[in-house]
Order: sequence, then structure tokens, then C-alpha cells
Amino acid sequence: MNTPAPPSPGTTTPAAAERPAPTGTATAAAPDPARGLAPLPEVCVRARAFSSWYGQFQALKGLTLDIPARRVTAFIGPSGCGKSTFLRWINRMNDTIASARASGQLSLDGDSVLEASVDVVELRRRVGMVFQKPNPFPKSIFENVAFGPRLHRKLSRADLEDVVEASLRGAALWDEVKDRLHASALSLSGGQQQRLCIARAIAVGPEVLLMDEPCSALDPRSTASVEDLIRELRRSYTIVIVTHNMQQASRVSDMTAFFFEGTLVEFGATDEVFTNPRNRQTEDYVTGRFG
Amino acid sequence: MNTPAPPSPGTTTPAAAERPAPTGTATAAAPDPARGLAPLPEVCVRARAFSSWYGQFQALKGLTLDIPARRVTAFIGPSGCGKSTFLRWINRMNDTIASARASGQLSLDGDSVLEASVDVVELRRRVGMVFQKPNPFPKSIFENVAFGPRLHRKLSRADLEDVVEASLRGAALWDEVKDRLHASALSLSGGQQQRLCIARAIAVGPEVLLMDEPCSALDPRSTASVEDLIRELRRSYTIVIVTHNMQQASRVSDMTAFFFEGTLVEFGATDEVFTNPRNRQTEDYVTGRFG
Amino acid sequence: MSAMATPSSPLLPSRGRPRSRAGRIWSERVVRWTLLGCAVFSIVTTFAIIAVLAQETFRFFTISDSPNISVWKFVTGTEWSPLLGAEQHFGVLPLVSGTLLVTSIAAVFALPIGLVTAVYLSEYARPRVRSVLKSVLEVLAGVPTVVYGFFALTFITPQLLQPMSEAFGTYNALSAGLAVGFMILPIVCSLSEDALRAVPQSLRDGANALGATKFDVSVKVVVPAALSGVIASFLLALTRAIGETMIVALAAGGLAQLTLNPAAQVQTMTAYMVQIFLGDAPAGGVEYQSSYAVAFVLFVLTLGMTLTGAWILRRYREAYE
Amino acid sequence: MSGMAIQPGAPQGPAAVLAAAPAVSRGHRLLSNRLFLAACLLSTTVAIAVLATLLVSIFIDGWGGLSWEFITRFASRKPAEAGIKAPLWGSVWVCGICGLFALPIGIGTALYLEEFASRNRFTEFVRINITNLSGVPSIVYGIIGLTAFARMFGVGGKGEPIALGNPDSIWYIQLPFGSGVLAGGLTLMLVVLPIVIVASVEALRAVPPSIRSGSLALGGTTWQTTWRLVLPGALPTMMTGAILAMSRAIGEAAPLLVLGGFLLVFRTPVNLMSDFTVLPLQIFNWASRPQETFHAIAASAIIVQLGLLLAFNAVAILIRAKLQRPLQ
Amino acid sequence: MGVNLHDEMIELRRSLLGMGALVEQRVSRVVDALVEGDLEAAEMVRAGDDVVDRLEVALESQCMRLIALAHPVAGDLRFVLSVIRISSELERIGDLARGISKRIIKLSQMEPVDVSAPLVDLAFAARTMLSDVLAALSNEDAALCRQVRRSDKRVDDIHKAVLMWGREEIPRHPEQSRAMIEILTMAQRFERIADITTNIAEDVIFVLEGRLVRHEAD
Amino acid sequence: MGVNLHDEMIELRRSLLGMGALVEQRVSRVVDALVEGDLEAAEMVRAGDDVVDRLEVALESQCMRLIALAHPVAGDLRFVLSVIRISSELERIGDLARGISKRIIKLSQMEPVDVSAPLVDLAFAARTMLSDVLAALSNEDAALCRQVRRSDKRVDDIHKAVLMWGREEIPRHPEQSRAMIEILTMAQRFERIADITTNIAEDVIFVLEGRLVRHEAD
Ligand SMILES: Nc1ncnc2c1ncn2[C@@H]1O[C@H](COP(=O)(O)OP(=O)(O)OP(=O)(O)O)[C@@H](O)[C@H]1O
Ligand SMILES: Nc1ncnc2c1ncn2[C@@H]1O[C@H](COP(=O)(O)OP(=O)(O)OP(=O)(O)O)[C@@H](O)[C@H]1O
Ligand SMILES: [Mg+2]
Ligand SMILES: [Mg+2]
Ligand SMILES: O=P([O-])([O-])[O-]
Repeated sequence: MNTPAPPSPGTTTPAAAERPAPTGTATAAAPDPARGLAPLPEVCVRARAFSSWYGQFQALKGLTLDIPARRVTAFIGPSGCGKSTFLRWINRMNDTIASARASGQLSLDGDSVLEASVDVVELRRRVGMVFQKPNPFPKSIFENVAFGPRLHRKLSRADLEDVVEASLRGAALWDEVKDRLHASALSLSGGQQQRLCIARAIAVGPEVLLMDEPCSALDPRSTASVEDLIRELRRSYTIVIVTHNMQQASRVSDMTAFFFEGTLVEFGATDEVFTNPRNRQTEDYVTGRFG
Repeated sequence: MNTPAPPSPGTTTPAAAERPAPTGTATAAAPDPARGLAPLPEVCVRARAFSSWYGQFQALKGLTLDIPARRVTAFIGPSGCGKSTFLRWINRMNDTIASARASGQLSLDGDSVLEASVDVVELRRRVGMVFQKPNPFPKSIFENVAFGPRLHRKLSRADLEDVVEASLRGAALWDEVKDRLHASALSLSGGQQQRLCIARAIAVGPEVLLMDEPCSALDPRSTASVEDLIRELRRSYTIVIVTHNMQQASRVSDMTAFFFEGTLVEFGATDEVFTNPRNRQTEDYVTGRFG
Repeated sequence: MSAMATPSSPLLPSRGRPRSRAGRIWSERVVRWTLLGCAVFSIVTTFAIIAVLAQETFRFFTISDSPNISVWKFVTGTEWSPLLGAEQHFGVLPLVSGTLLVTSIAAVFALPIGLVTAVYLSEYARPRVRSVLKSVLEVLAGVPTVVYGFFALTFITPQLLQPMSEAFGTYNALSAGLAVGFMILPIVCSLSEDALRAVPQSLRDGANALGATKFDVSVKVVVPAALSGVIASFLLALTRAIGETMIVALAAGGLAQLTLNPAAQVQTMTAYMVQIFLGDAPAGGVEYQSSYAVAFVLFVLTLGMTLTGAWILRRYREAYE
Repeated sequence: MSGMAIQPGAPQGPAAVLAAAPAVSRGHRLLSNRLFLAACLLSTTVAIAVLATLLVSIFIDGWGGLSWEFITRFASRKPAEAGIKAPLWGSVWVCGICGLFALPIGIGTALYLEEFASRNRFTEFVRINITNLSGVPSIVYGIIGLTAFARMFGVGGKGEPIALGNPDSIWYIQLPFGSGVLAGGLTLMLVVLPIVIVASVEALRAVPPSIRSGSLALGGTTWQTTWRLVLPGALPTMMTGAILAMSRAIGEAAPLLVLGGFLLVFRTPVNLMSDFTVLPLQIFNWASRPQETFHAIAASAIIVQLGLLLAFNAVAILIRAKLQRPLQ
Repeated sequence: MGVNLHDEMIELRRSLLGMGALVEQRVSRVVDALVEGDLEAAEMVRAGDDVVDRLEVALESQCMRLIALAHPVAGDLRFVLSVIRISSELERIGDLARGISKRIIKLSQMEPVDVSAPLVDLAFAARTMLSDVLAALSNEDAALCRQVRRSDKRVDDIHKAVLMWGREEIPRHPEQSRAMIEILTMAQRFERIADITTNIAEDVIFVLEGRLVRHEAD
Repeated sequence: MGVNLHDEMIELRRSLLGMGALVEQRVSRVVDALVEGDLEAAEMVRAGDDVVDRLEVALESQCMRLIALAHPVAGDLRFVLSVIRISSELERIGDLARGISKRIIKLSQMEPVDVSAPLVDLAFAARTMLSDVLAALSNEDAALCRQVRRSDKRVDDIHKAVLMWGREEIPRHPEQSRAMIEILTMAQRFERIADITTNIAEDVIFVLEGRLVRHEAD
């Protein structure tokens, strides 16, 4: 794999380092000597003592974690543990829920996300989102991708076409649709629709892509195509993916965060979480002994 | 596991034996000496040169297979390969689709299934079905389970209560719901609802249970509970399960049938299909190289 | 199976008495045929409509040997004077134009307001506000048309229009048109709102996540997505406007004339029929029969619009997923 | 990120092109957002204002004329002595007959289409046909009612109608029906039938298909499935639809006007052949007179009519609330 | 089969411990045969290696089946992979025990020779290590494993002593050289048993702690 | 990391073949050192075993990572599991080569002794088997693996010949017994290399055909 070297177990993020170290040293499996040590990845999304409520119900209880830039971070955990809630705070999609409140710090590349003064429209341009079910607009493929850029920029037709092409290429969809850009997006297969949604998200030039169970409505073949794409996109974007499918988390992510009842139980390199988790609860969850 | 001994690789069903033998002998992994050889399982559902059409489109192309009694048989294969179609012929649910036709033989315990003279109502009593999304009736838990028995028999209240209790026990749900039998079935969690649907299906005393992706709408925890139940039910019922999740097929089934574009490519013991499939296409599919 | 049932098997097949198979099959048959009978009734109604209208219209064209009565003169004639003893003219265009004038006024008023209100209800209003407004709309939709007619006659014309201009008489097209507009407003509004609400939330989420404002979401995503439903609601409302009877009978007047002047009094097709059936003409006479011909035109017009609406809905049905 | 150039073929984001293009100003976007919201509020206000004006003007005109005598008196040529007893009872009779026929036939049709028939040419035709019927102007139904029910297509000529039964009995029938309450009710049935069917079809469609497959897979027949599961599930919505259809029937004037044109009736109906008038017709009658005093009692009648209507709506809402309350 | 990972892990563990006990028994017998000249025991060990072989194959298939069907991760996966290693290591120990038993039988047919004391030490030490490591596996005792690893040093030393003894004795008693060569060979096998036991100890540490200590200084 | 099973399988295969080549080279050097007295080669082999050790650990972690993250099944799983086995077998061969190189160096410091012809045959045969099995692995050639298994018989025969030679020569030349013991030890190690190579051949057959032929007659 000629992608940037993965974060080795030695380069845990500050968040991981802050938690009490497990017994013994942390470097479980020796790092593959064929891979160099990656430089410490920059932090993209930073949460400090972040809590969230729906009315009286506290859905997140003082999270502290640093999501590294240009890596795939997977959120796993049982249903209702707050994965989606956290994800939807990063781009303030929770604003649409009247009862949702948050406290603590949450920042994107150093800019606070939670202040009332934040321009949500601009925030959402910087933080793309892909949903559980593919939700292309009932318009042409071209119009779907062009929708976002048109909202934010005044583009000439030629520029718009460039943006659309670049986005579709970025989503590994260009070759499949270039001959029918003006066909309805709904004529695409499920996997293609989901990649179109990814193309639509990257067309506005975001830094972060949030994905909430992006493959759970797809068949295995489409899932594979979307997973390939996620691995590909990691070169340019910070990706946060919520998934119920632990196999998927293990296949696509660099870092894995395990949530449980609103707390962050473990956060570390995916290899480690799946071969040698530090925490008993994590181990029980990934090995399926849970509950 | 104190369940009946599994079909060992030596005891392939007649259908498997009829196909050209692969190179080398068929016994790949030596059978576990701790387990005795199982007696040849009886055949429950038998298909011979079975084909099916939707209008002009041929969805199944001359299947020949024998589904053994009191085993879990999994159907796997890419989307659209005809798994559900076959399943829905076994209880003639395809009757509701005007364009659906079938040819060849299909029998249940020796009784032909396809004849126009077959009493579909009785057939469906013998062949239960569980659907992708839990579909409890909007009635109480009790009424859900009692629904089927009431259709077929005139029962005293006491008998009815016995049947409901036995069915709920059979579906490993009794303990969870015995104190609220008259609460709405919709108040149950997804996994409980799906087990309720299984209880409802076994309440009419079927021989076969068909399940079309019974866990694909459930979270991992509920999925685990339903899978446990399926393993449990195998003692008394012949189970046929369609699943997109190969891990699930490998976890729950005794036999696996791989469908591809309307043909049965491989049918054999699950261990073998997942460790040493005979067919190249099967291998590509289970290893994820497909497409 | 039942022989070797484990404790988990409920042993149903040995309990109670089985239900009779023959009884089940027979009741199934009886029910099916009864219900089929119901379904056939609607077809019978349609054929009855067509047969009656066709037959009576045919009789209108053949009942007298007046040179003024022919299909051609009927369809193209610009003068409608069936009751003026001297020379009767049966050119339907003034009636059609009257209908269209009233309908257009109603459309200009109701369609935009209805659509924008629908957008407000489905996209902006909070649930409480929406449920209150929806019940208001429901009440408006239930108000009998004769009430709107009364309202036009006793309020719109004297209180609204006449103070504005001398040109408005007691009966005028604008007043009737506005009242018809009031009448179809809730139809447009609630049908459009249904169509807008049927747009899945996921599309709104998708647009929001791209940084769209509420305006962008409503106007660039939701309305286009629901367009076929919205257009169908427009067509349905217009069909109702064209067939509207009591309002125009009360407020538009009784003078068939070819005009675009909203202050003028006009007669619509329906109003003419009321005039006839209220007894102004002897049954069986040519004037009387002429109302069938007018009804036939009305039927064809509304049939065309309904079918167009159904076609649009089917052809461009929103398939969101 | 934004510094990278787009290389053809390389999976490269569109950021470079975007960075070069001028941004849509934030102020501009906020403005269009605000303007649209203003338009929304305005048009909603108009809709409410219409209703308010209508109600207020009618109440001003008619409130004074309301009294118990107004409801219990027959019509009169003197406005001060006129009442609405006859049209009120007429409405009750006609609507009752209408509901008695329209609801079973309408629900039956819907059940046939949704539950029993397979999707073939015939059912497709029936569906289109029903859409079509729902667009037919009510006055055209009046013509059909007149021809088919009141005159029975002229069968039997102009002679005396054939009488069946005793005229004092409520079951007295004569052929052709003439312009009695039976003909009126049947005519209204034609008007509301498509509405009932469409509402019932919608209600049946709202019952998830998975429920049907669930029952079929247990060995339930179509009728068992329909009777035990689908109908109970669809009933609240169906009832609501039925009541709204009835409130449409009670407000209809045009078809009955065509049918009989009885504008002055001084008796309540005694059997199915009795002459009748209904409230909307009475209102029309009074409203179309030039005298202001008649306008005033028309307004009073309208208040009664609206009261009836609100009662219907309230019942519909009650039923919806009661039957839709989920189990526990 | 419908695999229940949890049940099967327990089953797997039991099978592995069973195989361990069997191999331990064989090593014990060999040591007895060596020390007490119990030829019957030696013959038993020489005859029955198939059971161990079959157990190894069965365990390995079982592990493979589990991985293929139940997709273990984390601790479960480490355990399953280690079962594969340990079963093959136990099988090798079984093989070595059989080899030693053959030598013992051969030796018994030659003129009696003084079995060197260090060899007996070696045999005892190897046997103890094996018992310890199996106990450690059964009790999930990483500390005991570390101790086993340390014991290996001692075994190496004893082995060197045996070699030394051989080098000195063989030239002195060339007529007994054949027997002495057999003894040296046996010593080497005991040393290997200890080596492999050390590997098992490392595998057990890996299962318990997720750390690969192989090729690592203690 | 985002594992792409297919890519990683290719990578894994390459690493395994790389390790195979390294071990083969070391065995070759040892054989050269033995036959041509190339002490430098022997010294090189004696010095550098760490690389092989590290490769083994790396391959094993990689396999474990793959199983944990990418859940291979069928052929892929057989391959991954076999990589674990084969890498540890190669590591053992590397160890044995290092052991032999030590003997060679020791031997060179003693009075020269005639290296028995059967030993050289043995060394060549073992080396050939190893090359063959690696070629078979690289070319997915099950037939060649079967041939390797058969060659093991020959190696056993040669080994017996060497033992025979030793038994006869040592009593005759007790003064050279130390050297001869070293030679016997070497022979035994070559025999082990051949044995392990046979195991590898069986692993390769398992990968290719899904059949466990170990402990099975050919
Ligand atoms: N809009 C809401 N109003 C009230 N509570 C909510 C809302 N959304 C989520 N919750 C609650 O907050 C908790 C966390 O929800 P969240 O959706 O983040 O879970 P999740 O980890 O994404 O679960 P899943 O895997 O099922 O998607 C849950 O207990 C849920 O019931
Ligand atoms: N009612 C239908 N009318 C026409 N074609 C149909 C119908 N149902 C299924 N098909 C076609 O028959 C083929 C087999 O369908 P089937 O539902 O059996 O596939 P499947 O293997 O169950 O796929 P999936 O995994 O997506 O459920 C598909 O190509 C499908 O498009
Ligand atoms: Mg979620
Ligand atoms: Mg299917
Ligand atoms: O709706 P109308 O009765 O006025 O035609």
C-alpha cells in the first residue's frame, strides 16, 4: 500500500496518552519493520470534556479525544452510546434538534465549533457529511454534484464542470458516469448513489468528511466499493466514520474509538484495538462477548 | 455444544454428490475426532431442475439441491442472484406476484409444492417465514403469537395460552415478556420484535422456517440474540436463511448454498465452503474478490 | 415432526379443532365477488355519465332544424343567447371564456399563496403552529361553496371591490374569481404540503450538510423534488375551480359575454346550467337540451385536466430512493 | 490541500477550482433567506385573514337572527318568520342515505383494489376511472342523478310513477324515484363516492405491506388478513376520510339544485320519496334574493351550517385520537 | 455447524490442555524409562505417537474453522493463533519424546553404560518446564511462563555439561561410543524439548498480554 | 490502516518469498562452507540470524493483523495461516543453518578430518529440497511439493548412512571422536532441515489444495 504510513502504536495521540497507561508497555505487536514511523499526525477535531444532552438525558459524558487529520477514525460501540450524537455535533447538524445542547470544548483545526457566533453554513462547508442511506437529490448526476459549489461560489460553467469532474473523480465515480452526467441520480445503483453523495460532499472542498453508517444500507459489493473509496480519500481528507460493523471498522480505519454509554472507553490505533485492546470492555465488545 | 452432531464433510447430501467431484478427494479438513459422524440427515426440501421466471426474465436456472432436515442452510450470493426468489417459492409467497412462474420439481418432505392443487394455506402453515424487517402486528404480544393458531384451529383459551407460552419459550423470549404479554408488540426492541416474529411463526407448528435476511435491520446486539436463537431452533426445525452477511452465514449455518445469477454454484457443509470451497466463483465470493 | 417435537414445539397440530377448508374457500369467494361488484359500480357510473351526456347532447343538436344549431357553430360561436326569444345563438365560447376568466383570477390568487403557505407549513413552521394552521385549512376546505358565494356577494363586492372602483357592479367576475380562489386555496395548500412533506428528511439533511440555508433547502431542493405533486395539486384545484357552481351562480352574474374585463359580469358554464335547471326553460326544449351540451363541454374539459394531472403524477412520480 | 493542482485522472479534490472562484457573500445568502421567510409569513397571514374575514362578516350578519325558533320553523316568504326546519331535516335524510350507500360501496371498492385484485389492466382502468370521477364537477353528477335516479332514463314514459308499498310507510317506493330524498341521497353518493374510495385506498396503503406478508406467511387467507389485520389498522384513517366525505356531502348544493330545485319546502321528509330541501340550497335561495333581510337569515343559516361542519370535524378528530391511540 | 465463539473457545482450550496433558505424560514416561530403565514405558511411548499427531491436526482444523467461521479478534484471536502454534509445538515435543524412547530401547540392547548424571538432570529439568508451562497455560499465569523462560538457561548449561562429558568420555571408551552417541543425541533432544517448551511459554505470554516476546531478551 | 485484503495478500506473499530467499541463501552458504571450507561464509551465517528472526516476527504480526482486520476466509485464510507456519519453519531452518555454521567453524579449529561423503550428499539434498519447496511456493506447484516430500525419504537414508559411518568410524578413531560427533550433529541438523522443508511442502499443498497431508502417507 503506497498510502502514507499509518500511525504506529508508538504515536498515540495526546488523548490516548492522557489516559492511565495499561499494565505493561503499550507497544503490543511490534511495528512492521517494512513501514517507517509516521510523523505525528496533526489533530483535526479536538474535543475536551465534551458533553451533550437531549433535554434532561445526557448522551455524551465528558469526552476528550483528538481526531487526527488525514486519517480514517472509526467510532464503534453499542446502539445508543452516542456515536452519531458526537458526529452530528462536529458539523452542528444537531442544531436541527431543538432539545440538543452541548458543553465543553469542540474545535475544528483550532476553531471552536460550538459558539453561537459560528457561521454554521461555513462550518458545514468545511465538514462534509454522508448519511446512512444514500440521499441523492432527485436531479441529474451533474446537478447533484454542482449543488454545493453553486451555493457557496459564483462559478462559470466551465469552472463548474471542472469541479464536478474533479469531485466525481475523487469519489471514483467519474468513469462510471461520465457518459450520462445528465441522467437522473436515482438511476444509479445503491453503491454508486452513495459514492455520488460522497462526490457531492467533497465538491464544496471540505476538510473533514463525517460518515454515519455509510454502508449499512448497501449490499456487500457496493459496500466494498465505498470502502475502497474511503481508503482512497484518506489521502486528502480527515474521515470520521460511525459503523456498527466491526469488520468494517477494522477494514477501513486507522484509528478506532470505542464508545460506551456516552463515554469514550478506548481510543487507539485500529490494529491495536482489534488485536490487543487495553480495556476489558473494549475487548468484550470487539470479541462479541458484550451484553 | 450439545446439539445433534453436524453433518461431517463425509456426509454430503445427494445433491452434492451428483455434481462432478472436485479434483482430489472431498474431505479437506479432517473431521474433528471429538464429534461422531452424524447419521445421514433426512432431506426436507428437494428441488430438481427448478427454474423460475418473472415474466420473460429467468431468475432461477435449473436448481437441483436438497435441503437437509433439522439443519440450518444458508443461501449466500450477490444481490439479485435469486436467493429470495427460491426461498419464496418454498412457501409459495411468490403467488402474490402475478408475473412469477416456476418449472421443475420442488417438494417438501416428498409432497410437491408447485401443483395448482396444493393447499397454499396448509403449505404456509408447514413452512413459516421470517422477514427482513421485524413485522409484528400492531397488537399485543399475546395476540401476535395467537394470531396464527387462531387462523388454523378453534382453540380453547387455555390451549391458546399454552401454545403462546410454548412458542415464546421456543423463541427464547418468554422470560423477557411474560410479565407484559398484553403490552403492544411494538414496544419491544428490534431484536425482541424479530424473535417475536419467530415465535409467531413457530406457533402454528411449522416444519420449516424460512428467513430472508432476518438480521439485516438489527443492531449487532439484537443480531447476536437472533443468531443464538437460530442455533437453538435447529434442533426442531429445518431452517433456511438468506443472508448478505457472510460472517453470519458462517456463524449460524450447517450448510451453505452459493447462488450466482440464478444458478446454484456450490452447496456443501459451511466449514468447507468457508475454508476450502470447491468452486473458483465461490472462493472469489467468500474471500471478497468478487466483481 | 410432531412425533419428535422437542419441548420448544407448541404442538399446535394436536390442539383444538381444525377450521374447515371448504368454509374458508367459500367465504373467500363470496367476499371477493361482492367487493368486485363494488369496484364495478364506479365504472358503471362513468359510463352512465358519458352515455347520458352524449345522448342528450346529440338530441340538442338534432332537436330543432334551426340553422343556428350545429356542432361547428356551437364550438366556434361567440354569441350565447339561448333565452332571447327572437334569435337564439348557441356559441359556447362566451360561457367558456367566462369560466376561464373566473378560474384564472382564482388561480392567480390561490396558486402562489397556496404554494408559499405550503412551503411555510412544511419547512418553517414549528409543529404546534403547523397543526393549528392545518386545522384552519381543514375548516376552510370544509366550508360549503354556497357560503363563499354568499361571502362574495355580500362582502367582497360591496365591501372590497366597489369602494375601490365604480366599475364593479353587483355581479362581477373578479369577486366570483376571488371567492373561488379562497375556496381552492386550502386544496392547493394541503395537497402541496402533502407533496412537500413526502420529500424525505434525508434530502433536507443532505442539503443542510452541504451548508445550504433554509431558503436553499426549501426552494432548491424540496420544491423541485416535489414538483410533480405540486403541479398535480394545481391541476386538481383548477379542475375544482372550473366545475365550481354555487359561487358563480351567486356572484358572477348571468350575462354570457366574451370579455377579459374582471369588473364585467360573466356567465360560466355551470352558472348557465343552474339557470336552466332552476326552471327558466321548459324541460325538453332546445334551451333545456343546450345545458346538456354545455355539461358535455364541461365534462370533457375537467376530464382532460384530471387525466393530465394523473399522467403527470405517474410520469414524474417522485422516486426518492 | 487547496494548494494542490488538479491532475487529470488523479483522485484530487475540487478545492483548487473552488478557491479561485468568488464566494457568494454571506450577507446575500442571509438576505434571500429572510425575504423568503417574509413571503411565507405574508401568504400564511392572507390565508388566515380570509378565514377570519369570512367568519366575522358572516357572524356580524347572521348572529342576530339565530334563535331556537329559527331552527324549528319552516320557511316563509317573510324573512322574519322564516326558519330552517325543513332543510335541516332534509340534510339529515339525504346525508344519511348518502352515507349508507357511499361508505360500503366506497370501502368495498378500495378493499377490492388494494387487497384482492392483482395489478392488471382491469384494476388499472378502475383506478384511473376513480381519479377521473373525483374530478367531475358536482353539477354534472346532478344531471346524472336527475336522469338515472329521478327519471330512470325516462323508462315508463311520462305516465304516473309505479308505486310500491304504502305511502305512509317509511319504506314507500315509487318508480321512477322522482326528486325525493332517495334520489337526492343517491346523487350525493355519486359525488362523494370517489372521495370515500380515495381516502380508503390511502388508508389501506398506509398499512405496511409487511403486515400482510406476515399474515399470509402464517397461512392466513386474503380475507382473514384483511379482516383481522388490515381493516383494524386502516379503520381510524378510513373513518376520518368518511366523515370528511360526509361533510362535503352536507355542503353540496349544485347537484341537488339540478335534481329538484325545491327551494321552498314546508314539510320534513316522511319517507324515501318525500320532497326535500337542504341547508345549502336554502342558503342559496335566500342569498340569491336581492333583499338584505334575506341575506341576514342566509347568514344565520350559514352559521348553523358551519356549526354542523365543525361538529363533523370534531368527531373526525376524536375518532382519530381515540382509535389511533397505540396499544398501551 | 453454527459456531458459538464463546463455547468453542472453551472447547478449544480444553482440547489443547488435553493434548498438553497427553504430551506431558509421554515425556514423563520417557523420563521414567530413562531414569528407572522402565522399558515398557519406553515402548509405550515409541508405539503411540499417532494420537498426538491426530490431536494436532484436529486442533489445527478446529482453529482454522473457528477463524473462518467465527472471526475471532483481540484476545480470542491471539488464543486461537497460539493454539495452532502450541499444538504444533506439543506435537514436536511428542515426536522428540518418541525419538528419545527409541534411543532408550536401543541403548537397552547394548552393553550397559552409565547414563550420565547431567542427562538425568536435563531430563528432569525439561519435564518440569513442560509441566510448568502447561500449568501456566491452564492458570493463565504469565509469571510462571517467565520463570520457564529463565529455566531454559539452566537446561542449556546442563546440555553443555552433557556434551562436555561426551567429548571426554568417548575418546576414553571408544568401545562405548555408540551408546554414548545415543546418549548425546538424547541429551540434545531433551534440550530441544526445553527449547520448544520455552517457545510455548512465549506463546502463552502472548496470549495473556498481547506481547510477542519471542527472540527478545527476557 | 485500512486493510485491502487483496493488496496485503500480495504483499504478504512477497515478504514470505523474501524471507524464504534469505533462508535459502543462508543454507546455501552453509553448504558452501561445508563443501568448500569457505569459513567466511560460515562466519556470515553464524553472525546474522537476527534478520530472519525479525522477519518471522514481522510476518507473524502481519498475519495476525490481517486476520483481525480483514477476516480472510477460504484460500486466503489457508494462505495466511500457512504463512505463520512457514515463517516459523523458515526461522527454524535459519536457526539450524546457524547451528551448522558454528560446528563448521569449530571443526575448522580441530585437526582436519575427512568430511564424510554422505554428509555432503545430505547437505546438497537438503539444500535442493529447500530450493524446490520455495520454487513450488512461488509457482504454486503442488506436484513439486509432492516430489519434495518424496525426497525426504532419500535424505533419511543418507542420514542413516552418515550415522552408520559414524558408528563405525568413532570407535576406530577415538582421537577424532569430537570432530566426528560434530559431523554427526551436523548431519542430524541437515536431516532436520530436510524434515522441516517437508513440512513446508505440506503447508504449500494445504494452501493450494486445502488438504492437510501432514502425518499422512504420501
Ligand atoms: N433527537 C433525540 N432526542 C432525544 N434523545 C435522542 C435523540 N437522538 C438520540 N437520542 C438519544 O441519545 C442517545 C445517543 O444517541 P445516538 O444516536 O448518538 O446513538 P448511536 O451511538 O449513534 O446509536 P446507533 O448506533 O443506534 O445509531 C441514545 O440513547 C438516543 O436514544
Ligand atoms: N417481482 C419481481 N418482478 C420482476 N423481477 C423480479 C421480481 N423480484 C425479483 N426480481 C428479479 O429476480 C432476480 C432475483 O431476485 P431475488 O430477489 O431472488 O434476488 P436476491 O438474490 O434475493 O437478491 P437480494 O440479495 O438483493 O435480496 C433479480 O434480478 C430481480 O431483479
Ligand atoms: Mg447512530
Ligand atoms: Mg433477497
Ligand atoms: O362545489 P359546487 O357544489 O359549488 O359545485
